[in-house]
Amino acid sequence: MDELIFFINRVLISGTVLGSIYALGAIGVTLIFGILRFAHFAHGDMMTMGAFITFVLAGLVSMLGISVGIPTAILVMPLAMVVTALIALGIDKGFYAPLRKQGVKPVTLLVASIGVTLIIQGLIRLIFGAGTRSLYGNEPKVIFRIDTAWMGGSRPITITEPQVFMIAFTIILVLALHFFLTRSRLGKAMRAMADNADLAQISGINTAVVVRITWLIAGALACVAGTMLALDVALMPDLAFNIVLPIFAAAIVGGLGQVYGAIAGGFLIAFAETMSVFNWSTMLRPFKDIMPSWLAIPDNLALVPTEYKLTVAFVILVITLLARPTGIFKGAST
Amino acid sequence: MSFDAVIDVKDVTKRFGGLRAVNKCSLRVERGSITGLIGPNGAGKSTLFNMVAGNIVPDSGTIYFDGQDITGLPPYQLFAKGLLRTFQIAHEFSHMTALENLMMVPSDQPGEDLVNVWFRPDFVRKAEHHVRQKALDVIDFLKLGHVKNELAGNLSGGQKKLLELGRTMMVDAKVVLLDEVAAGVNKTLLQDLAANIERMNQELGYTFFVIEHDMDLIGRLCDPVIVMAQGEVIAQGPMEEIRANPEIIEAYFGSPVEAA
Amino acid sequence: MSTASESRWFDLDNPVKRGVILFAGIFILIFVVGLIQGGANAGLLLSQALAYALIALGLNIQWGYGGLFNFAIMGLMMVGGTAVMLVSVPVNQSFWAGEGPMLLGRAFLAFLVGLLLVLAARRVDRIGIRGGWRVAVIALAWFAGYVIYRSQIDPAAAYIEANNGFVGGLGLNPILGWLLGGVVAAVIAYIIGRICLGLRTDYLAIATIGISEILRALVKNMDWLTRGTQTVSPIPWPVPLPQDYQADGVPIVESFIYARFGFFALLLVIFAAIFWLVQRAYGGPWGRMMRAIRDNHVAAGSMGKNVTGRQLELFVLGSILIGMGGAILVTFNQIFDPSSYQPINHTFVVWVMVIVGGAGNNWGALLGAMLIYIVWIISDPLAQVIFVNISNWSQSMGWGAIPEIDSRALQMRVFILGVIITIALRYAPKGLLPEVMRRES
Amino acid sequence: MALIELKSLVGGYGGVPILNGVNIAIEQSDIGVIVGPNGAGKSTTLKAIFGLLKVTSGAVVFDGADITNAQPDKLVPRGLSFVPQEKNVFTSMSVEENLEMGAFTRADDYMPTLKWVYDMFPPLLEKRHQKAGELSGGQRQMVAMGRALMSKPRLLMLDEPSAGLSPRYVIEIFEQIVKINKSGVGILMVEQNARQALAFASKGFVLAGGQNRFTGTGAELIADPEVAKSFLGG
Amino acid sequence: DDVKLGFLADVTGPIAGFAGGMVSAGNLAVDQVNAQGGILGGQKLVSITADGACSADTAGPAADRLVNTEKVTAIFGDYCTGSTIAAANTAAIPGNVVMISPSASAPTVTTVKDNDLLFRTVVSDAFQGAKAAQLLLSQGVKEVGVTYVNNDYGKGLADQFVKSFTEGGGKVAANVAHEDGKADYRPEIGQIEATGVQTLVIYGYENAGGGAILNQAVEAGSFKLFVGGDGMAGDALLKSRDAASLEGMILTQSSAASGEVYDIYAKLATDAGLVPDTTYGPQSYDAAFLLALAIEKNGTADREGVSKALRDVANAPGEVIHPGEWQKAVELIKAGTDINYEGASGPIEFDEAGDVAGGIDYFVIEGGKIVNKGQIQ
Ligand SMILES: Nc1ncnc2c1ncn2[C@@H]1O[C@H](COP(=O)(O)OP(=O)(O)OP(=O)(O)O)[C@@H](O)[C@H]1O
Ligand SMILES: Nc1ncnc2c1ncn2[C@@H]1O[C@H](COP(=O)(O)OP(=O)(O)OP(=O)(O)O)[C@@H](O)[C@H]1O
Ligand SMILES: [Mg+2]
Ligand SMILES: [Mg+2]
Repeated sequence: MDELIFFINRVLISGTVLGSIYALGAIGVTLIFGILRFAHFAHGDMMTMGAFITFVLAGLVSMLGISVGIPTAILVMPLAMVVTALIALGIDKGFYAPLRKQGVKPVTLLVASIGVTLIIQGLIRLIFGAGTRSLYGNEPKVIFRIDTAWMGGSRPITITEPQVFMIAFTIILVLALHFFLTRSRLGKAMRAMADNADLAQISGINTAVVVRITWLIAGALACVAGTMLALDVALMPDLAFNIVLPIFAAAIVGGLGQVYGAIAGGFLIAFAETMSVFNWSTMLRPFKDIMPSWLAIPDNLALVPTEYKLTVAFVILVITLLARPTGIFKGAST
Repeated sequence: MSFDAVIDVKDVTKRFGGLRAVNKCSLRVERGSITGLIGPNGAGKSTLFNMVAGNIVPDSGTIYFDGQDITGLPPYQLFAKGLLRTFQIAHEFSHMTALENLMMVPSDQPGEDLVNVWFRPDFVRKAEHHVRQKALDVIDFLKLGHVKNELAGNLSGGQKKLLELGRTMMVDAKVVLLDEVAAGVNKTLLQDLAANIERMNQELGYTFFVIEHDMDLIGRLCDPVIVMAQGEVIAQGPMEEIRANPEIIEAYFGSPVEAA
Repeated sequence: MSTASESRWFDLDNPVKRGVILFAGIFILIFVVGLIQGGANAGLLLSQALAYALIALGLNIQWGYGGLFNFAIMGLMMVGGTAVMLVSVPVNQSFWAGEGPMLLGRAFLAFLVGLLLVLAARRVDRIGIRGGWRVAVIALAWFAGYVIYRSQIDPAAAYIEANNGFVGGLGLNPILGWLLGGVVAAVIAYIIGRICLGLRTDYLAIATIGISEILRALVKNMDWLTRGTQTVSPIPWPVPLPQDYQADGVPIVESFIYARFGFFALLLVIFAAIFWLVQRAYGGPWGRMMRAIRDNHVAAGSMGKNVTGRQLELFVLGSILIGMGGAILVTFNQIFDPSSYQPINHTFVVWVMVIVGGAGNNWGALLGAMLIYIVWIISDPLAQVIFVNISNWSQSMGWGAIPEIDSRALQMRVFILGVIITIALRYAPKGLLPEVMRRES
Repeated sequence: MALIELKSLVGGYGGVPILNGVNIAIEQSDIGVIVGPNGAGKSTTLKAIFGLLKVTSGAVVFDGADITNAQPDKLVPRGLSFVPQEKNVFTSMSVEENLEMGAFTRADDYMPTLKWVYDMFPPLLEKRHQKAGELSGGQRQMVAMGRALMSKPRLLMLDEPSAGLSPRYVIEIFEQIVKINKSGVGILMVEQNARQALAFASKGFVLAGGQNRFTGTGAELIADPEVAKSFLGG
Repeated sequence: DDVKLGFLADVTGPIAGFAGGMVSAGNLAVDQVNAQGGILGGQKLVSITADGACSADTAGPAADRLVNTEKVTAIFGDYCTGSTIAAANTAAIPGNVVMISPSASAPTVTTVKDNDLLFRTVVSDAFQGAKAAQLLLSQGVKEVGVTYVNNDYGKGLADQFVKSFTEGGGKVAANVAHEDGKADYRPEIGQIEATGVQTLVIYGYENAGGGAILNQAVEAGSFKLFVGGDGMAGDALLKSRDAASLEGMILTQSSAASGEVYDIYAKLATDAGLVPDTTYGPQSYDAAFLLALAIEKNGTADREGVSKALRDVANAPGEVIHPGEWQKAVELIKAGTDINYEGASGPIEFDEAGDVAGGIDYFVIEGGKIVNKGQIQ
């Protein structure tokens, strides 16, 4: 039984948490790609920025001595989302809108977003320094240890409070975004613009407004993703920049512009990473006694060494793309 | 009727999802003819062209070109065998000038090989001069002289179609597939184009296979005319016969329009 | 068009004048940097900038000519670096004297066996195994091949790492290594191209990023071949080092200048030759064909161009330059350090160079590489000047200094680079030297 | 008063002007047809009315108000509607969503209009949940027109609505246009099927080189031997 | 007028997280020199900072700027091994400039052909790994799992630890690399967990992957004992963590000359508003202070002779100088007395190759505090 619990802890929960992290980032990436048709490289740093804004607000709130049942960071997150969304809007106004007006190629916007990445990174380091902080401040991080005696286990199933929040938020956001895009008038206008911007304009849709709303949503999403990530790991200036490649991989392998694709892609990459270095020898241990003696189970029976963890994820990515050239959910392409 | 078929399509099928766009279709195009292909929208005409020209691979069936099985060969190999096509929706090279659009067409240009470019500049230059002269002639013929330096992407809808047609005049092809070149082209200019197609057919021996909704043009140029509907060939013969067929009138021509 | 603008000498709409003006600007920039930083430093900047220009030229061939989203630049540079390291560092006698070669030979045989298995599995349709079963057999063959190869390479690697450090080099001329770097990168690019070139735009980009990461993981962790994180140095130079001049009695400052400009001169000759070839190809029918394929590959295919073949040609050609550039940088820095390769510093920055410079224009790639590289290097002192002053100012205003100003000011160099990139794109969205349209008179 | 009037319109895409003084006037009851050689500036004229390119001199007057260089999203609520020559449907959206997009600027209930459009183009009702990208050429053209009609326009502008359609659909589309016009919508369209279109046009304009060459009723233009020879293919 | 000391620091790039603290520690030394009467008869010691970005491509030009443009007398830095060697080869060695790295701990640095110009105040990984293995074995730990950051530091340390531990009769059930900057290390931890070991040895950085692994391992709750190297040691370790969950954790770090030398430094640093125990902070302070001493000893701002002077002031015999005792040192040098600096990071005796030997202290977390248990014998 303990082996199964171990599997749950190390593969199911771990993979789900990592998958949620990737998916949370990827829905923002996929939204911007779906509507504005470019790979917004700075999304990772918008996530980091969102986390730092939450950090500042949480600091203010705890200075006021307010404390409720949930972590302060989550309490202040709605406000942080608004702030991040407004900054995202400003970034678009300042950097991308002038380029779009000139009708540049998507790759030029991508390169501009690399510039924006560097600017955000510099500013965060200037203001907050390069060190690591904790969004948990003075509060303890609640760890749920679910006793498994009832199913004959001796070890608990472990999951932390931010992880529960993260999984919940991922599901809520993906569903909300999907329904917003397919059901609401504005959401449809956004899809129309993604499909054919000229025709959308001819139909009387104010495309400038649509772009603005896209950035507001993307900024808010980035803030949630960054805050969740910082709650689970720690808050540092290169928080999301380090995982921006797997996030993009998730968005792309899921199919660019496809909200459900972000989840599929995120989980595919995450589970590929997790399972490839999972030590399968544990799972075989119950069969130790019935195995022939010449077939001793080695201590470590992982598919690849951990150095190659991301490599496996990328191999899966390449294979998936070869089988489905525009991602699992048939994404858009420029 | 001679039995010298330059294109011979046998039992070709292509499905898109549940839809059989082309369904067990068989037809032949005689060498030296101008064969018309008509049929309602969505009949599968362009899909058939795409398969003959190698742009899509049929699900089943065989296509022969000049007696050879060419099923599934990529377009560039078919081009080398002398098969050239135009696209219904103009496929111009939008970031190149109109002139360059024509100059890139000939495939045996020595300048397309790096060794020649680097080490035999004179050879390349001579060939280039030749190609340019030809392209200029074609462009003048199409009355596009004033936009020859314009990016093809900036041309008007009809001008793009003309460019599409102009490509066919850049090379000596055995067979040319024309997919609705007339749509969007001014009728006066179309008269000249039709005359030119006839001339190429008679003087140079080109075979044309033409999809067209302009019945005047089909009537003027084509014999025989093949009628497709729902992925299948439903009739074949000279235009007068087709025009007289009541079923085709019902399905395809409709009743004449009344003035407002 | 108007005559008024033609008469202005600073007419930025005229491509030639624009190029001359911008290059004059770059030369002034280099000159000023040289004045402030000294000749030795300028020689170093120029050499590295030119190596990056070679890489940018490679990417320009792939993206500017062919519209191929290659984001595997880092991986190809690492491959080039590995090649020059293996060619030029001295022979490791202990490796050749020991069991290592034999073990590696066995691993190579195992690799061949694995390869044969996979190739054979791909042909099982001949014996009537098709569809899902065939895929299963192929997957099984891959797995078996992997296990067989690992079973041989793991002990070989362990043995070499334990007894010899790594396999060592061949002790040959570094220039040979640069060539080999190009060749190996070409081979890898050929394989990548065969696998991935069917993918479009962003999908191709992420696939190549993935492959780049795979290459990085391999080079970084194959300690028996590359020493991995333990680094290899010094990598010999093809021209005399400052120390060599000093041994002949040249004073230190001059010795730096001689050595650096010696290297730069060699590089310049190579670069000029390559640039000429590339430029010439692009100007002719070959370039026209490539632009046509970039524009509309469906139409180009129907016009008789072998699209996949030509794209592969571009991909390989560009990768040769990227591999060579990577090799040259390793030689110049005299160290091969797999850990110091980062996607942002090696892949994305080259994209920035090409896009800011002007995709599809070789002069633009050269200009962009020079500009971005020099900005990156002088952003170090520049950021300090700016932000230390800001800090002092804010201190004098009574708002307190920026804490840890020394390091934070330096961290702002990425900010400065970011600002330069966005400003450049803002005012020259098609690049500083945009692709020139060829028009007949 | 004319529903729409172009007064000596000059404009282009930057660089040399394409339109060199175009004059057009249409009443609400009119079907106006623009014909002319390729590259004459016909499409450019429609785009200029709809604010899709820069007009440098001259004016566009709609219903007495100057709308020169106004943005499209301001024009749709005023009662203008435009079907471009190509790319005129949202391919990844369903037929009904395409039509809804046409009613985007309307605050009132558009269900009656939707019903009206479905009545006019019965095939669309059948395919209402199918993606527009999966339709045949003729059905796409119907979607495009339906989308334009959803805003309840007073002026409908069409760029080569019959191009690529089989003769039967050409007839059908023209019949619909006449019907729409009869329901009180002014029509301004560009056609290369010029004879057929001029046959029911109340006003015809021949454009060449960005300028008016001939203006008259449809019948007059067909009858004019010079127009017929130079522009209508003899 | 001014004596220039180059600071070649990797403040951007992968180790940006703690490079800032190292620069600050170095500047503390410079400030003390200036506060206590300056260098070479009252001149001001100034630090010129340049960014190596932990990358060979960037470190070369940065070092070159210090050597050829700023014309510094000596260089404190670089931090990463690769960039240190690149900087040395490109500029410092041909420019005859002494470099002291506070953190390039890979064995390779020993073998660079450096004309006796390249030094380091960090103990070679080989040494610390061996000592940690001895300690654990002597405490009866027989089976461990190891995870190391996949760079020169982590791998060097882990390799040596595994070697010594196995030779001493212990068993390393799993030896797993991790990359810095990932969001999730549970699979790595899981691989070790799966072997059932109760002791986890982490060779990584507290404020990067190592710290994240520690957190996630604590959350997992399947290890009884944690062990860390100097990259994990430091006050920051307990700052954002629940000390109770780390009770008993063992940390190794090169020892101060005697117990209180580190405390001297810690007080100086705290007074200056710095966190004393940032990663490689003490080593950085020592490197900068030693360079200042060497220049003073050399008697001129020229580069020639700094290398020899450095050995003189660092190595025994001589009157012992502690962190902060600049004025005392200057007077002794003026008097012609031989001095011997014993620093915050250890006694610092440079050997032939410019490496320090030094002892290794170990620390245990007891009752929510990090307690120094003295040198590992
Ligand atoms: N890529 C595709 N995916 C799905 N369906 C397709 C695709 N291409 C064509 N079809 C469908 O196949 C059928 C035949 O299309 P095709 O383009 O061959 O018609 P056509 O005879 O050329 O019509 P037209 O005269 O309008 O050009 C149509 O119903 C069309 O919707
Ligand atoms: N985006 C553009 N940029 C520059 N020039 C353009 C652009 N679009 C069209 N033109 C030019 O404007 C002229 C008129 O184009 P327009 O599309 O109005 O022609 P048209 O009368 O509609 O022709 P057709 O019947 O072929 O559609 C053409 O010469 C064309 O080259
Ligand atoms: Mg068709
Ligand atoms: Mg038009």
